[in-house]
Amino acid sequence: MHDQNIVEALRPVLKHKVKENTEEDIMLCYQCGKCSAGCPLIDEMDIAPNQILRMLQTEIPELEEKVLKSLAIWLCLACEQCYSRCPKDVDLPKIMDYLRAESIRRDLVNPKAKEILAFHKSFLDSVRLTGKLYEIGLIAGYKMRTMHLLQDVNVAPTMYFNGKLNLFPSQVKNKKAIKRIFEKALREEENK
Amino acid sequence: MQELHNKIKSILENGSASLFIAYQKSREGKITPTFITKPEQSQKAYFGDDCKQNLAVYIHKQEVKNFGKVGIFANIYTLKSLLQIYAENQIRDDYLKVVTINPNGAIVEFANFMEIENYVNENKPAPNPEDMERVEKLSNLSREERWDYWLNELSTCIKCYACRAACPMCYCTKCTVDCNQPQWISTPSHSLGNIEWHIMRAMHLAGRCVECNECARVCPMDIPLNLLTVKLNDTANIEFGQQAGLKGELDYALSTFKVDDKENFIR
Amino acid sequence: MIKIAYFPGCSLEGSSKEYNESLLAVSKEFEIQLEEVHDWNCCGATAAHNLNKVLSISLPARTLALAEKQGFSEILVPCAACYSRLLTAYNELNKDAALLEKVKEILEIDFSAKVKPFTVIDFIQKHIQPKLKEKVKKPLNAKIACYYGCLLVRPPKLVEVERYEDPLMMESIVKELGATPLDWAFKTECCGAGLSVSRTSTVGKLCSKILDDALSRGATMFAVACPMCQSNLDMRRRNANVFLNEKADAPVLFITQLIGLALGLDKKELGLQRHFVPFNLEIFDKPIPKETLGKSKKVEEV
Amino acid sequence: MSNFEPKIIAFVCNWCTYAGADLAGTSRIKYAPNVRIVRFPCTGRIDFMLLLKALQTGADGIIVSGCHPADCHYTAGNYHARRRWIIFKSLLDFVGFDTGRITFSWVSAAEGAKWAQIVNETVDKIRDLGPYTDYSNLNKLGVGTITEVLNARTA
Amino acid sequence: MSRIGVFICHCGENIGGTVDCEKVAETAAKYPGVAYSVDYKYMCSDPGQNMIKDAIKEHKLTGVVVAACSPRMHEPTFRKAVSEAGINPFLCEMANLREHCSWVHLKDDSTTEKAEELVKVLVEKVKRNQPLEPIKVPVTKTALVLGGGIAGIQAALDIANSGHKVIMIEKSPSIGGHMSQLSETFPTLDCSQCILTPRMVEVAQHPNITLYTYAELVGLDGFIGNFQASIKLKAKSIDHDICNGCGDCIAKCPIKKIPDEFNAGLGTRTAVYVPFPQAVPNKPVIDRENCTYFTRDGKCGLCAKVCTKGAIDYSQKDEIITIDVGAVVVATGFDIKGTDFFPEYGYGRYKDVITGLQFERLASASGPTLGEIKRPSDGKVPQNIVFIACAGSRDPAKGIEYCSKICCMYTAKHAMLYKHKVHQGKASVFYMDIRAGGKMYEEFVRRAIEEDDVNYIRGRVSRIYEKNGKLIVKGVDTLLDAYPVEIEADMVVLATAGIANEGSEELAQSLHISYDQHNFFAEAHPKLKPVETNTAGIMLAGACQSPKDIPDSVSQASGAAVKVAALFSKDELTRDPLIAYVNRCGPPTYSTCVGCFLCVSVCPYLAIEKEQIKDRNGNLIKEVAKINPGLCQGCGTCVALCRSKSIDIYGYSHSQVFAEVMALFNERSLENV
Repeated sequence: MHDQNIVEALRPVLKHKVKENTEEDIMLCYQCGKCSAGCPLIDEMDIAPNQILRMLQTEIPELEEKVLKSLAIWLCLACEQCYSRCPKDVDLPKIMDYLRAESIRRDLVNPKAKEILAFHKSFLDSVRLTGKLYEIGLIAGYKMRTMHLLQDVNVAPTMYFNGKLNLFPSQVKNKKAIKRIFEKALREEENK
Repeated sequence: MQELHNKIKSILENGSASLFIAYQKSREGKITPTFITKPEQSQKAYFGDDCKQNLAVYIHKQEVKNFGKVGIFANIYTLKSLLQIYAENQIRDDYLKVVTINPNGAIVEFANFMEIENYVNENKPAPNPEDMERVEKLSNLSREERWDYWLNELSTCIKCYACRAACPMCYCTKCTVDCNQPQWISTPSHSLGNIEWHIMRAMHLAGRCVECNECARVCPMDIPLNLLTVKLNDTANIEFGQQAGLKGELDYALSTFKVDDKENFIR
Repeated sequence: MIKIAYFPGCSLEGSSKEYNESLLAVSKEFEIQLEEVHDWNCCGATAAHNLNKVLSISLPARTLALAEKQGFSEILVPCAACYSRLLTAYNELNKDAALLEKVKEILEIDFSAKVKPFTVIDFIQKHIQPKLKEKVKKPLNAKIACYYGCLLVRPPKLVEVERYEDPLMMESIVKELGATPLDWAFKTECCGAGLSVSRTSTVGKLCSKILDDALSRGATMFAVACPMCQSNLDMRRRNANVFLNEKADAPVLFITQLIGLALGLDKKELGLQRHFVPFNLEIFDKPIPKETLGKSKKVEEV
Repeated sequence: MSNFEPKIIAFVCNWCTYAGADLAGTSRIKYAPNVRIVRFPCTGRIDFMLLLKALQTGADGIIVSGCHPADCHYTAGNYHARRRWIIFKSLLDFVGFDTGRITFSWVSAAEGAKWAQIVNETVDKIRDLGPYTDYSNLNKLGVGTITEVLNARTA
Repeated sequence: MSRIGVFICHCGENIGGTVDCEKVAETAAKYPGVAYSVDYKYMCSDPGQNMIKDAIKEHKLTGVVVAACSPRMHEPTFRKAVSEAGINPFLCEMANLREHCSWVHLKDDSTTEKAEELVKVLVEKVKRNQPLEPIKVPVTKTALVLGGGIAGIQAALDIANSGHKVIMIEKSPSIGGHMSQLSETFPTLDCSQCILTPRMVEVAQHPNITLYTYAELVGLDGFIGNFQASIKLKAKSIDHDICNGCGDCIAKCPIKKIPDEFNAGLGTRTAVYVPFPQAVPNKPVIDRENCTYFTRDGKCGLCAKVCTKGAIDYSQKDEIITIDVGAVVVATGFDIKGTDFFPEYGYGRYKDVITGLQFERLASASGPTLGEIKRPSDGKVPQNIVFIACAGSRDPAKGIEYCSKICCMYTAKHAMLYKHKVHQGKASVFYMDIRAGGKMYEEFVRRAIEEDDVNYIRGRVSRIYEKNGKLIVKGVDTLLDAYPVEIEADMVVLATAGIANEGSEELAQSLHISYDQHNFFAEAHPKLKPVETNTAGIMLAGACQSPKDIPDSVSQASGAAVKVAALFSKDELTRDPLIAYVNRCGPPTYSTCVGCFLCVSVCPYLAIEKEQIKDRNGNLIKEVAKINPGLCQGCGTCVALCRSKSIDIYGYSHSQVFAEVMALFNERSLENV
C-alpha cells in the first residue's frame, strides 16, 4: 500500500468520532433541511446546520476542517428546536457540543467565536473558583479576555441599583469538591 | 372439626356427592387419605396443619370417577391443583363438591370453580421461602457445581415414579416415559436416563406445577425434585407473568406467546 | 406545611433575585416550605456542555447527589437552563451505569441519581393551581403573552411536555388569575439565552421578533418561567428595541410574580422594583386592547 | 485436544434457516464442515427432548435456528419455540448443563452469510470448550459409578 | 425389513469436485437396511432418473435417498420419478450434498465424511417414512371481495367476468372508495368519477356479483376453497327494496351539521343520507349515531312522514349472515393521517392547513365548492398556496418511516390544478425528493414546473403559524446553501402519509393473515407472490397492502382475480399431506390424548378441535383433540407441545426425527430406536 493511502486509512474520520463520543449517527441525516429551516440563528451562521452534517457525511478532510473552523458551531444555542422536529431523531445540539470541544482540541476555533468562547471560559472560571456563578466576576473576566471593556456599561449600574448584582460572590462551602470535579473532568477530557 | 364432619355428612346425605375424599389421622398420628361413602363415617375426617398431601391426585382415578359426583376436602394446594386441572379440561364443575377450611377456621363450600378461583386468589400461598432460598443458592453456584449437585441427587433415582403418581398434574393416559417407539427416555440403569426423566418431568410441569411439593415428599430417595419445577415456575412468572393454579381458564405460558417476548440468547 | 427540595441556581441569587423572592413569597402563601439543597453548586449551564461533557454531567450531578443525601426524592429547579442540565444529568446517569460510576468517582459521593428535577410550572400545577382560584384577591386585568422559550419544553424526548410546539400550561394558570392569555406564535422561539453577553445584538434581534409577534397581537405584558428568558426580554430590551419600529414597553414578569400580584402581595415583596422595563400597577387599570392585528383564535380550553 | 473437531448438530426450520443455508451454498460461502443439519418444518416442531438426545449421542454443540420473529412461515411457530427455549434453557442452566454449547439464532432465507457466521462461531467456540462428555458419558456408566465420574472431574 | 436405495449425484463437478462420491456410495451400501447404493454424474438427468427407476424394480426397493442438491430444488423431480417406478412418492428423501456440503466446504476428508453422515441420517429417516396420499379438498366457487374501492371493483368484475360468483362487501353506504373522492387523476388529468362511475354501476348490475353495502366482515373460518364468512349487515333503517331513491327524506332531515366523510370533513351532510350523488346503490341510509330518532328516543321521525313509499323502517336490526366462499380478495384500502398529527404545523388548529384529500374535494366539480379553490376559513380564493410533500411520510421520528409513494404525483397534480384554476396565483411545493417513476410521471411533474410555473423548493418545512390572516411557512432552500424561505401563504396543503386503516390489525387477525409493522397486510413474498397472503386462498389487492396509486391498485386487483380464477378452475384442490394428527387406538383407550387441550391455542390455524368419543348409547367416554386436516398446515408446534406425544406429524414424525438425531455421531447400532 502506498504511504499516502495508509495515512488516509488511519485518519480518524470525524463522523466516526462523533458516533463514538455521542452515539449520534450523522449518516441518518437525509438532508431535508428542517433543522436549518427552524434554526433561530440561521441568518448569522456561516454554514447551515444541515450542511454541517452533509460536510461530515462526505468524510472529506477539508470539509471536516471547515466545519471545525466555522462560526456556526459556536452560534448554536442548543435551543433544541432542530432536534425536537428532526424526522430522523438526530440530536444536532449534542453533535454541536462535541464539535466545539473538538474544535478547541484541534485549535481550530473560529476567530469570531472568541467572545463566545471567552464567555464560556469566564463562566467556568467563576464556577471553578466559587462553585457558583459570580456575575461581576464573570463580566470582569469576560472583559479582560475580550478587551470589550465598555460593554454593558449601560446595564451594569441599573443592575447594581436594582439589587441584581452582588458585589461579593456567594460561594459554595466545599470549594475543594468543586475544584476536584474540574480537575478530574479536565483530565478525562485530555485522555481522549 | 365437628363442623367439618357435619358438612361431609350433609353432603353425602343430600346426594351432592356419593364419595367424599378427606384426610384421616391414625392413632399413631399418621395422616392418610380416607374415602368416605357413608354419612356415618364422616367422623373419620380430620383436618390440621399436618394435612399436606395433595388429594386432587385422586380425582383422575377411574375408581373415583365411577362414583359420579364426588366431594373432596381440599387444602389450598389441592384447591390450586383442582383449579389447574379444571382449566385443563380434566374435571367438570357439576361433578365435584369442594370443601375447605379458611384461615379463620370456618368451613367454606364452593358452588363452582369461579368461587374457587376467587378464594385461591385471595388466599394465595406465598412461595415457600425455604425452596426459594435453595433455588437461589443453587443458582449462585458455578455451573459445574450445579451439575455435580444434580448429578449426585438424580443418580440416586430408582425410577419408581412415585413423583409421577403423587402429582395431580401427571394425569396423562400414557406417559412419554412409557413410550418405546421411539424410546424417549433411556431405560438402562444409568444416570442419563434419570436426568432425561426429570428434565422431561420438569418441562411438562413448567407453568403448571402448583408447588404443593408432594413429589419431593413422596420421593423415597429424598431427591429435592420440587426445586426443578419451582425454578421453572419462577422463570414462567418472571418471563411471561404466568402462574399456575390461579385461573379457571387456561393460562399456560407455553401454549401462548407475545410478539415482544424478551430473551437475551437468540442471535 | 409541605417541604420541597429547592435548587435556586446562580441567577436566582443574582440577576434574577425577584424570581427567588416571588417564588418564596407565593410558596409561603400556600404553606409550602422550599428547602435549599445544602451547599448546592452551579449547574455549569451552557458553558460546561459547550466545552466538556463529563464536567457538564458532574456539576449538576453533585447537586443531585447532595439532595439525595439530604433525603429528597425530587427537586424544584426554577431556572430552565439549570433544569435542562439537571434533567440531562438525571437521564444520562440513569441510562448509563458506567457514567454513573465515573461520576461517583469524580464526586467522591456514593449516590444512585434517583432525585428527579421538576420545573416551577410543574410545581405550580401540582401544588398551587388546585387552590389558586379561591385565593385570588385581585384578578389581573391584562392580556398576557406566556413565553416558554426553549428548555422548558424541549427536547420533547427529554422534557415530557404535552403540546411542546404550543404549550398551554402557563395559559391555564394566568387564566385562573383573571387575565386573558394571548394566542401567539413565538412562545417557544429562542431568545438567545447563552449569547446574552457575548453576542448582545444577536440576542436583541431574536428578542425583537418575540416582542413583535406578541405586541402586534395585543399583549400588554409577558409571563415567563425562566430567568434567562426574563433577563433577555427585560435587560436586553434596549438592544431589542433597535430592531423594532415602535419601542416596546410591555413588562416581563415571572409567573410567580403574577400569582403574587393576584394574591394581593406587596410589589416589593415580589421584587417588582428590580426590573429594567418598569412595572407599574396602573397597567392593570388600562383597558385590554382589542386584537390589533390578525384574527387569532381563542386558546383552546386546557 | 489439538486435533479435536467438534460435532455440531443443527436443528433448523425448512422455510428460513434451511433456505438460508441453501443460500450460503449458492453464494459459495465457505464455513466449517462440522455441522449436520436436521430439517424440521418449523422451530415450533423441535421437541426439547431432541436436544437432550443430540447431547446423548455425542454432539459437542447444537444450533437451533429458525425464522426471525414475525417471519414465521406458519405465522407463530417461532414465537412458541422462543418461549419453549426460554423455559428449557432456564432448566438446563439450573441443572448445570453447559448451555453455552447451544446456539439459538434467527437466520432468514436471505441470510446465507449469517448462517455461515453462526456455524463458524459455534464451531470455534466449541473447539475452545473441548468435547462435551459430561452428559453423554453417563450413557456408558452403570449406577454406582457416578462417584467415579465426579472423581474424574475433580482430578 | 427396509430395502433402501441410495443414489449419490456428482452434479458434474459441483458435488463430485469436492466430495468423494464413490466413497460415499460405498459407505452407504454398508448402512443397515440399504439394499443398493450407486453414484452417478447427473441424477436429475433422464438417464439418472431411469437409473433410479430401474433400481427400484430390480432391487425391490422400499425407499429411496437421493443425495444431490437441495430438496427445495429437485425433490418434486425425484418424487415424481419414484412414483413412476411404482412406489409412493413420499418414500423418497433427499440428502443435501450440494448447497449444504460441497458448495460450502473445501475438498477434504471431513467434507466427504459429512456427506456420508448426511446420507446416513436420511437413510434412517426414509426407513420410517410412510406412504402418503395428497389431500383433496373440494372448492366453493364463490369469491368474497372485501372493500368496494377501485381495487375491489376491479377484482370483483374480473372474477365475475370469468364466470364465477362474487360477494362484495363494503362498510360504507356506497362503493367507490377513495377514488370517488378524487378530482382529476394523474398523469392524464382525466376526471376520476367519469372513469369510475360506469364500473360502479357494472358491479351493481352484474349477474354474478352480489353487493352488500353498509356491511362488515365479522369472522372468517375454514380454509382455502372452503371458507365460511360471517358478515354483519348494518341496519340501514330504510328498506332498499321499497325505496326509490327520490331523496325527499334527505331534504327534510333536520340534522344537517354532520361533518361529511365524503368531503373529508369540509362539508356537512344530513343524518339520513346518500354519501354522494353518484353513489351505488343510490339509496339513503340513516346514520343512527346522529339521527335524533335514535339518539333521543324516537323524537323527530320526519323522514318516515315524508316518505311516500313507506320505506323508512326504524325497527330494522343489524343482521349477521354466513356465506360459504372459496377464496377471499382483501381490498380494504387505506387511510391518511390528519393535520392534527403535526405539532409544528399547528396541531390541526389552522382551518386553512388541509390534507391532500381535502384539496381533492375542493378541486372536484362535485365537491363543496363545486370545484373552485376556496379556503375553508373564509371562502376566499387563496392567492398564495403552499404544498408540503412528505408530511408524515419518511419521518421515523413520528413513526412513519416509509414513503407513501403517491404524494409526489398528487402534489404535482394539485399544484397544476390550482394553477389551472387560479391563473395569477402562486403555488410552491416543499419537497425532499421527487419520486416520479412511472409511465408519463416524470413528464407530468416537469410539466407542473416548466409549463405551470410551480415553484418547487427542496427542503422540509420547519413550522407553520398564523399571523395577520396569513399562514407563515418557514423553510429553507437546501439547494441554495439553506437559504431561508418564508412564505406568507393563504392556504397550505399537507401531503399527509398514507396509513393502514384503523382496525386493520383486527381484520388481519380475523382473516389469519399477517401484517407488517405499520399494519399493512403482508404479501406472501415481496417479489414472487405479491398478491397472495400467507394464508392460502386469501389474496390482496390495492392500498391495504401498501399505499399505491390507481394503476397499481388495478393491476394488483386483476392479479388477485386471476389467482382466484385459477383456484376456481378446478373442482378439487390437492395439498401436501405433511400434516399433524392425533393418534387413535382401540377401546378402552381410544387415543392416548388425555384431552387437556393445551394444544388448541398453539395452532396458528385453529385446526385443533375437540372430539367426543361416545359409546353405542351415546354416553360420553372421553373428549380428545382432533386435527382438522383441511386447516392444518403442518408446522408441528402442537406435536412438540403435547406431553404424551399423542400428536404426530407425517413427514417429520417422532420416530423419523428421533432416528435422524440418533443416527448422527453414533457409532453403535440404533438399538433404542
